[in-house]
Amino acid sequence: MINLASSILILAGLFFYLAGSIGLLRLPDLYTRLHALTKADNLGLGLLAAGLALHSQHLLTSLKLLLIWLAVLAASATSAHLIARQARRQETRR
Amino acid sequence: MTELLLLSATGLMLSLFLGLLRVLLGPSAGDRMLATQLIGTVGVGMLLVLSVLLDEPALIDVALLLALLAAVAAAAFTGQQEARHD
Amino acid sequence: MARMAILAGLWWLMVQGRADAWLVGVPAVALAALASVHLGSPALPRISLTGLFAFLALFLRESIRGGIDVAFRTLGTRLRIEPGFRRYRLHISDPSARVLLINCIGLLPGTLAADLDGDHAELHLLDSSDSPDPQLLQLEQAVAQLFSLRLEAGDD
Amino acid sequence: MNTTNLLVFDGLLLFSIVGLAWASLATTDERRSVILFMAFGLVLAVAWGRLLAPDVALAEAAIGAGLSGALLLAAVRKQSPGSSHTHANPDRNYSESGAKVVLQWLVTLLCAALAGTLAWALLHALSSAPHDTLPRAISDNLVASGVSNPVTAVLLNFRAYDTLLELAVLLTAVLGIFSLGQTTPGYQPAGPVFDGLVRWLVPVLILTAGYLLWVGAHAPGGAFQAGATLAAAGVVLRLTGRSRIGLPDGFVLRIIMAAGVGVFLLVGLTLLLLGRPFLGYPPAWAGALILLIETAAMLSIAATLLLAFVGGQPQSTAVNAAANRQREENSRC
Repeated sequence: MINLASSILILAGLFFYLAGSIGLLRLPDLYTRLHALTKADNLGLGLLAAGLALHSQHLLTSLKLLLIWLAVLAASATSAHLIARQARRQETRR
Repeated sequence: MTELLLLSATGLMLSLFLGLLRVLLGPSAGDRMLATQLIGTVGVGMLLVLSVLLDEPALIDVALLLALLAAVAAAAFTGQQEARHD
Repeated sequence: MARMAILAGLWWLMVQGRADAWLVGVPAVALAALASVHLGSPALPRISLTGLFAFLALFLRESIRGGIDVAFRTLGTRLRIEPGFRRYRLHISDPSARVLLINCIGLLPGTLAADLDGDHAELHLLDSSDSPDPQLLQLEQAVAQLFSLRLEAGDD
Repeated sequence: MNTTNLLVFDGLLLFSIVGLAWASLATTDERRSVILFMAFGLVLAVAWGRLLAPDVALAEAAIGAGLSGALLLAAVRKQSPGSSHTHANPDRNYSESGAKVVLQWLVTLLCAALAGTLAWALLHALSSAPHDTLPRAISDNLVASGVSNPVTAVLLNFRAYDTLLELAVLLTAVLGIFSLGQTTPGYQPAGPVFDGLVRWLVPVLILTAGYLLWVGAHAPGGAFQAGATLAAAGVVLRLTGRSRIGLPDGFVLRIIMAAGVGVFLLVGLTLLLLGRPFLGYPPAWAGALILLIETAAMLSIAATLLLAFVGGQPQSTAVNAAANRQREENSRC
């Protein structure tokens, strides 16, 4: 049962990772690509980490995986904003 | 489970590969940087999968460090830009 | 004190609960706390516990929705996007709450904060025909509840 | 775990590494090249993880993916804006003489010859000697080393000489950096969102450095990785325009710079006085001594890397105070 749940989570995570990468290639400009990066990829990592956390069955390891996800989440949300802001400022200055 | 992890490792690699194309294509520095962020996120996921697959718990620490230092790299990129343009 | 406890908790997680690690852990936690104070982080804001759970629930639900939304917009045979910019007046002025808000906006479906200019956020929308206001207001309410703040009335 | 199942994974990984390395070298735009190099570092860290070398993976993640990217970006920034245009057009010189073409071919041939020799040597070494004698020697003596991580045992016990000399090299490097004179003023004060990142990232980086230092005794980690992580915290601080980046002033800074070599030597000499071989730790004390040396080494390494990023001798206290006041005024506006 746990195995099934964790497999589903891992596969779902993989799906969002791939969707994010495809979005990065298909979307037309920097801002829209940032949407793909922040949303799809972070969800991908979240689901993947959740799946592996279920699989590991050590509470502390699971919590550490959660910690890593939170770190990536906070860091990438912030850097997405910073990259967008910088692009926006260069644009409006021109 | 092993097959599933193998599949996801390869799938993640494919995802990284697609991100790589965006790093190479650009066109702007911001595009390359955001694709590098993607490679960081994919790399973290990959290391987590590998840590289970290869039974090497230390790779979780590598993933943690990679996550933190990717943030430093992005900060260095935007910080440098701010100083240049303000 | 509270930040010491949080950092100590983080340390405990990192070392996976091994007791002999406190030899290095105590100075590391103390240094980290010192750095955090020196960085001028405000004394931890009054976080309400119910607010925290409400916020987490909203956050999880919205980030899943956001991921699904962007995935299906890009995976179709035709891209279903109509990008555009929009200004949004923030109803929260507390600085740390604002930072959290800006970061969370990027995880909401279809929105991304591109700049902050006084009380206005410059938003980038994946689909500018949708109005993001209701979901943003919902997010602001959750953040305000988390920090025990009240939303400021805006004339927008 | 049968490793051939990862063949597709490995192939793509290999291809990415070579592709990124090539792209980063082939581009003429410095900033693009640096970003490609950062991506290269990230992929390389994964590759070291795949090769089951987490020690190297940690070092690569800290130094290759984070620090050297920041360092190179700072270097690009320091170049005067016009300088990249002056040498951006080298084609004219190239077309002037056939000598350049001959030279290019010669260099290519030499590189190919070198690569061939290396490959031959590797094949030879792999096929001839029973190559597990060294690992066996290490694992046989691991109990006496005071630590249970073989990499740390080699670096700080069995081959402690090498590590001591490496630290001495770092000390020499930092002397070179000092000779560059005072640092230029740092970056502009950052916006609130960037500041929000720094407020949690710096304490977490400090904690992580402590963790890597501690974990090095029995699992991958150690002074080099910890020092790099600590330095990354300082780099982030400098990027926000703070002039105080955790580096102390003057005398204390010099002590920290020399601490790695100093403590190492002190331990070695004390042991010599006690009638033991130089750096031949008594097994009962080995663990504690190694932790002591590693702590000092971590601080020196962090200071060295950070000074490399700053690119010179930190400004004196008076200047710092003035800059701080300036910053506060700016943030009040």
